[in-house]
Amino acid sequence: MSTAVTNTAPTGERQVQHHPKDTLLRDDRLPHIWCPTCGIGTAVSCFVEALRESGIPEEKCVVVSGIGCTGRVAGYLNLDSFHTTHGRAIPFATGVALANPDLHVVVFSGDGDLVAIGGNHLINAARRNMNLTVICVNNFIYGMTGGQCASTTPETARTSTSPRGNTEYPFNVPYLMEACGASYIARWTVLHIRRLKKAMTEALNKNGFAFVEVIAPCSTLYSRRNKLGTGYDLMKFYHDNAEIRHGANTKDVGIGFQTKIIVGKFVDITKPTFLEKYQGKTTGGGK
Amino acid sequence: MAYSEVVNVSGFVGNFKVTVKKKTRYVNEKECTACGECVKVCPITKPDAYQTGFSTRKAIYIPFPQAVPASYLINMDDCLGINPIACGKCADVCEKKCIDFDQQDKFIDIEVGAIIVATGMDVYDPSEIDEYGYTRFPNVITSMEFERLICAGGPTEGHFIRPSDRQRPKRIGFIQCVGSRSAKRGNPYCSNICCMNTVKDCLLLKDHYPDTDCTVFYMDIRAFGKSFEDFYMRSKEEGVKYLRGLPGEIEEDPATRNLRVVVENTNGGGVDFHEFDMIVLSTGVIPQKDSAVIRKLLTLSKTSDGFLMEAHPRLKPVDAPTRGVFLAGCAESPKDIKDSVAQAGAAASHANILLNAGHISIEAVTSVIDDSMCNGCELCIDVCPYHAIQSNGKKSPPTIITAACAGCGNCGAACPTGSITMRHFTDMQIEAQIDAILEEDGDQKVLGFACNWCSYAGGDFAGISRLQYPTDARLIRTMCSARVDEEFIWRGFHKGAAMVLVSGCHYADCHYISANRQTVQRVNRVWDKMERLGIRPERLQLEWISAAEGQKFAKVMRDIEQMRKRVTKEEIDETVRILNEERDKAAAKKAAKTDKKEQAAA
Amino acid sequence: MRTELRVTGFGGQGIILAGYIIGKAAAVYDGKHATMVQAYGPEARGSACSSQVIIDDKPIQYPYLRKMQVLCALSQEGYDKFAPFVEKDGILLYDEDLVEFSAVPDVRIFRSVPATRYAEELGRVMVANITMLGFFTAQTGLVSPEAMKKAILSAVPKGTGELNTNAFERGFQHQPAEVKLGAGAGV
Amino acid sequence: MDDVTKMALDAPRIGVFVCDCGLNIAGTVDTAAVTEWARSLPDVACVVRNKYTCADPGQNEIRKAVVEYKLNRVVVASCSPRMHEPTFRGCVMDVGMNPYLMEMANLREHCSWVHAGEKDKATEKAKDLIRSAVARARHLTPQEELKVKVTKAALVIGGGVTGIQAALDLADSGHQVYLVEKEATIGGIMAGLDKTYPTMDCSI
Amino acid sequence: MSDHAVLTGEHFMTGDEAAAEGGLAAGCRFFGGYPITPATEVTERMAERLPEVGGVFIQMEDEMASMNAILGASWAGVKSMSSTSGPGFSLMMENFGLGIMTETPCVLVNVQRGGPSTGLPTLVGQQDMQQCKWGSHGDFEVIALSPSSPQEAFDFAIHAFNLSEQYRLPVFLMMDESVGHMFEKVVIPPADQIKLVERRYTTKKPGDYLPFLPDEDLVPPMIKFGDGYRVHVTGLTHDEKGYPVMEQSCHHPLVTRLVDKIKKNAHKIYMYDEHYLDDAEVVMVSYGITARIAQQVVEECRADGKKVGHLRLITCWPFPEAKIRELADRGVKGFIVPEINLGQMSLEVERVAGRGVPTICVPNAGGAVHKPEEIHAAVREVIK
Amino acid sequence: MKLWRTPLDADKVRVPHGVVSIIIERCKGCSFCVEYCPRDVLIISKKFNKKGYHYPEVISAGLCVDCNLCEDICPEFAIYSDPEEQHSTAQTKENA
Repeated sequence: MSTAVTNTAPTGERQVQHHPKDTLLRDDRLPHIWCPTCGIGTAVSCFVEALRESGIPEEKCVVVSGIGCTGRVAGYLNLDSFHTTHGRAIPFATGVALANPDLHVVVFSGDGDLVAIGGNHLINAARRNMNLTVICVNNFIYGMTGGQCASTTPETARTSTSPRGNTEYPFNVPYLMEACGASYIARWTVLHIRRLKKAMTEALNKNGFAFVEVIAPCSTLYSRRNKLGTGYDLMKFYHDNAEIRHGANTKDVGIGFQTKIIVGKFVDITKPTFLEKYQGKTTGGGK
Repeated sequence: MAYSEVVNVSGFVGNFKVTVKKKTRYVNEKECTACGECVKVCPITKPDAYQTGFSTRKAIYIPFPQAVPASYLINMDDCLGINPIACGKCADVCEKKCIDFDQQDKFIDIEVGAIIVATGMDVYDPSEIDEYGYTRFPNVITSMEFERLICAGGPTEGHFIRPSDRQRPKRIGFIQCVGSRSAKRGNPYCSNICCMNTVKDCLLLKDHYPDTDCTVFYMDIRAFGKSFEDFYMRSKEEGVKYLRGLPGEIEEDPATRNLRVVVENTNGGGVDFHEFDMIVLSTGVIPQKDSAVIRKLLTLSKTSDGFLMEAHPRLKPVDAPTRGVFLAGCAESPKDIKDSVAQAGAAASHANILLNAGHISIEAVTSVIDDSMCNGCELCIDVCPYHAIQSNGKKSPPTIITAACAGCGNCGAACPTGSITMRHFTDMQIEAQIDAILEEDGDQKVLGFACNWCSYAGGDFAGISRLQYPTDARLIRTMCSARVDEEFIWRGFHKGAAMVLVSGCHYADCHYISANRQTVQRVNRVWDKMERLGIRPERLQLEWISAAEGQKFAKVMRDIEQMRKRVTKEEIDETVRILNEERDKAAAKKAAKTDKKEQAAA
Repeated sequence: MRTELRVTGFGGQGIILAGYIIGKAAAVYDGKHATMVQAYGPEARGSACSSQVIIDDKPIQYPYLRKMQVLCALSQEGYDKFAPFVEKDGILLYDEDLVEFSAVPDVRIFRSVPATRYAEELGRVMVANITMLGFFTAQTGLVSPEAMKKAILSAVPKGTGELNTNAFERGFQHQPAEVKLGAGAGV
Repeated sequence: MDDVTKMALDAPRIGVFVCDCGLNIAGTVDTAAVTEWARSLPDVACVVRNKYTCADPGQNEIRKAVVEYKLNRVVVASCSPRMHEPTFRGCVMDVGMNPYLMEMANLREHCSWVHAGEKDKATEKAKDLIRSAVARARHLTPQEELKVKVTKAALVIGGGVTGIQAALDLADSGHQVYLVEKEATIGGIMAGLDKTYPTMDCSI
Repeated sequence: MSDHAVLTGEHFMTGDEAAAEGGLAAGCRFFGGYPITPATEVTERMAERLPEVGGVFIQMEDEMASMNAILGASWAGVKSMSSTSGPGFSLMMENFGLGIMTETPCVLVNVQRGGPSTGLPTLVGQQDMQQCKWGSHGDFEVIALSPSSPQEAFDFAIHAFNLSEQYRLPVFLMMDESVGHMFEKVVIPPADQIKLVERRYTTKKPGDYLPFLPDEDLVPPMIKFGDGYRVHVTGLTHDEKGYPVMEQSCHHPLVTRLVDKIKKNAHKIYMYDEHYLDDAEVVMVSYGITARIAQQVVEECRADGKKVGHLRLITCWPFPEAKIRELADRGVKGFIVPEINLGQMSLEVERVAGRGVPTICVPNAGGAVHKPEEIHAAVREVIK
Repeated sequence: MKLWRTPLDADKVRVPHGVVSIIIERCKGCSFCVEYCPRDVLIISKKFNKKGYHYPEVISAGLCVDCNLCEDICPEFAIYSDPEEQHSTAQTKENA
């Protein structure tokens, strides 16, 4: 990087134009559209590191996103990337992954996109043990459209479509994923950057359906409606209320409104993927 | 199990269930090869406690080279990785991948028959004695710091230097009894080991650097152990100067950082001035800071000096008052290594006797339930601090697990139907005692209830100490103050007692975990009712007296006599009348109820 | 010359397969043109079902029956339903054990074959349709026996060729007792 | 029904044993008067005064009296039960009596030693204490102690020199030992010392 | 492998099976589908056949998933297809639009049945003809081929792939239940006699390549994922770089180009058959199974001496406007459009023919094909 | 016992140092870097960037240990640290 560096000598601070992660970012599109304190950027930052650590050749990594705030992730990553319609990232990714098994296909999308409208795709891809890395940024709300209730919104939380507090039971996503047969399931908040990075690295290198739930603050909508303070306050909440419990029974990891958030690696198993089984079957192999 | 703490103890002699918290080291000690790469990259430096702060360690460290286990650990309080964020440099460089920030404390349950408490001691912090300038003057050090500075494995690799300029000090003063034998600051007791330690330090110096000039300021040199006197004399022969008298103040020459003391020479008389390159404060021994935790877990007591109390100072010096628990080393009192080891052997031997016996009898002071009277209200289950009573479903009588019952009698006092009998402390037995005591001249008497472990023992201690107090008290011993049924108190007043005293262990020190909380509730209820009935609540007193509080016991006795004197015969007669009336009313009510029931049945 | 025919029976008798074999024999092995459409859906499972085959020397445009010249009935229900629509002078073949004959005056030929019984005798009741095809081939002459045999072998599961060939022959050889209402025999 | 239980269920026959404890009690309490007085208490079958009841002769007196007077309750009016209850329980067990049928009155720690200047009042208090003990004794019943197995393992809390030594001793005698140390290493204070007195050995 | 992919020879098979074989012969190696009557046989045939030729078949959880899966496979560089019928077709519409917007080649087989809603699952309809043109939201042009026989199902499936690769869009094979389920002879030629159009990949280096910069034919050359081009593809309005630009200035040219690449190339794309048009007074316009009925009627009319001609649409979309206009200008007496709906393509004929020449629709809401007599009646009405 | 002395080896111990780089115009002022810097190297500047956000500023550069937390937690890819040595060698190269 031979960019102009202003060295304000006494403070030892440098003002620069480029960032070490820029090579994996479409830096011509930065700054991104996410609100200040939104956690998605941090999740992307972790992903960039994780991708580097995973040893996967960058050109062999394809990122697929759906619609919504997190749906924009594909557009900021300097990889082969596809921005599908609402909820359909997983089936698109399925097509890519099956058509060219050399590619590492990552679905990076939000909770509304993956779990609600795309819920059927999510559970079926997990069931098939499709060789995908799914990173689900869960901010408990539909952010892009202005803060509507999602299938992950905790009970009693207020949203624009549950103005008196959500009366529905939310999904316990890791439990759902385990029930569906996912090979790898982890959950971290965006505060747990190093662990999140590690989980993403593991997920990228996992042969099979790997699911990483990333709890992220939405200060603009979720937090404001529920009077939870700034994004920093939410981060602080994660700090105080996240409990690391690797191998926790996913049945116990549901998230209530401002309750303890159990994080950790919940599931890490090895079993043949869809394609392995499919090809084993068709070549008359089998196990 | 290093880096572990006992967090819970239940059960009883021969059958303790202990939960040990194995604190996480964040380093897999099995995998760690102690290569030290992590230390190189760790950005956090902290003073090394092992080297008394003379050198640094990182947030990831081995306590000292010979530590067992020889594995690194991360001090999370120091580490940048304030959960849940970690800088992770150590984890990144660790080839064996044995650093795991997600490690959690482990809780291990073990079962043991005997417990030896060897929680040791701490060293007195002399910064409290400001005139000695510790922490103000770099060349004033403690005896523990001396150990590190002279040690070949220490921060200076055994080159004895003074901290201010790293030059070898040639004139060294030792001040004895820092924090010991002082009524005002530190502790009143003799710390036992400091005299000999100073003698040793002087000899070490003379050995390493014969030209060193050592001066010891002391009150007495207590060299009472085997070959100690020889040792002391040897130091004198080597030229160590002993001056009787403790300096009042240390001053520092800001230029040279040398230290000056003024001291009254109580041997020779007169005031001496001395200048030193370095002064060593011979600091005393204090009870282990956390000993209260273990004390509480094992229901032990402490003596007035803060060390753990033995079951008997002469006959059972290594037994704790709680059966199956033994004390050893400085947890019990300050002592040197030899004595500690000896006591360790003794404690082990006593534990051995217990373990080898293979079985033990539990005193028959336990509860039994008469199923025919029980109405299944389960109040007893709620009050039992030992969870020794098991529910069989509401409405049916619960079961008492005799082995788990410690015999406090709380359940018996709580039982509204009288269906729980506290063996050997039955209602009938205690009521007979009340009646016997108040057979004559109740107005002259204080009817007292005292728990076996604290108040009664406090009374014994007053006796042993020959503390005189008025004669009006008549104590009834119960295992715990929680055995005192409200009915006993009423019976006392009804039989004409001028005063009733309920006494037990201090609130937080109950020998039955939390049983005496119920005592408080019961006494409160009686006070309320006394107030309602027009009986002066002052006539019922509740006192907490520990086994070591003979003085307090005597004082309580004196105070209560004064109260007793204020109670007139008329007042007592009035009380008896009121209580008679109450009894009649209660009887009438009961009869009416029975009638109703019979009517309904008819 | 366009010939329209229908095979009917109940689901499970291989009615569609029979239609397929006729069509394939004509189109692929006899070098004619043929279409086959089937009753599809619930009807294929249990109740009346049928397949319509059209055989022509020229390309076929309209692929459905307009004038049914041949009906092969393997069930009473099919017989009752379709027999009235057989063209005048058409051919009506049926399984005599499953269909109770009732006269349809205009039809030229009624011929019966105990196709299911033969199949049973051969050991597999499922080849009744093939027996009927043998009978059909012999009675109608619409498709050559060689083409039929090839079509059958291409359509039936491997390993059942001999059985099916036997079934075909059995039907082909069957000499029916003539049920005479009109005049003449054969097409 | 065994003999002991039978004996307990019979009408109480109480023996009272008043102890002088040298002058410890007798110096303040008029033990002779107390002894005489005690004979008047209901169900008391015998009263014996001893110089030192806890000493062998004193204990023999008890054993003798139990047999001679067919006693089924014993009250020892001497010192604190916290001191000698086990002694006298053992004593009555020697002659086949259930140890829970023995009761003590604390004439020493709770009376003579603390009321040295008030001999009369102390004597009166002593009588009350005995009266109370006798009243209680009347209602005593034999109790069976629960025998429990001892887990053959020990816990040592503290991994300094003392704890290590105790743990090693126990381990050497064949018991499983858990040594719990709160610091990251065992060794305690001693590990921080250089040399130890008086032999000047290395501490580690 | 390829030998096995092209089953050279004569077969007696259904339209569904033939469409699947056509796909395989065209090089389709990925099929994502969801069973639905009457298209199920396409799916089943693919499940059976794809593994034999080294391709992947996956039965997705629904049609939305199927549509997206084939888009994904296409971007991974593999020819892909799916098949469905009415209800599933509706579900695919949104993501068909995604395929249009992202210019993703693939083929969609719609075996039409009677609608609306669940309608007549097992019976014929031709009621999705306008849906395929307009069913997804937004402006776009489509290519839809209508086979009238199993043979055409095979041939047109290949052609559909060729068109989709050439013009980079999902292409419809608008079959109907009758053709789909009808058995007829299908002749599969040797592999080397099948003409295939392969995808046009860019020749530029990653740095120079703009994924949505079109060539002269308005179609941009493609890449495939994993080749190091690191393209971003979005269903949002995007610039030539592929980046979302939500502005009219970007949207208008983009959508115009997407429409124009078909419209302006329509003359190269559209196909039809003509019979007896030279002297025809009445022109039958038909497609799919109906074309066979119509042809039957035309033949019968000609036998009767009536001057009836037949324009059989092969591509319903783009619609051969020029031909209709030519016939109308020549002064035919009328267009007769029999179709198994209540008048969908006839709207198109009517629009192009204008007011001067009447367009008579022979409606049929579905469930069965027209009886020739119904069409005869329409002819009589025009000729009088 | 509190450890109050300056350790004798305090001057010899080496810890990694880092230099913080900031892309001011990307910052949206979330303050995560400032709040979570474990060494309190950063403060929020009083100044605005062009979008009107207060961006972070280094206040105690010497404390930075190059833990890189600011980079990882920054949702905007607007800040990072790298090792001091790397920086100084780069500078030397530039100068040369």
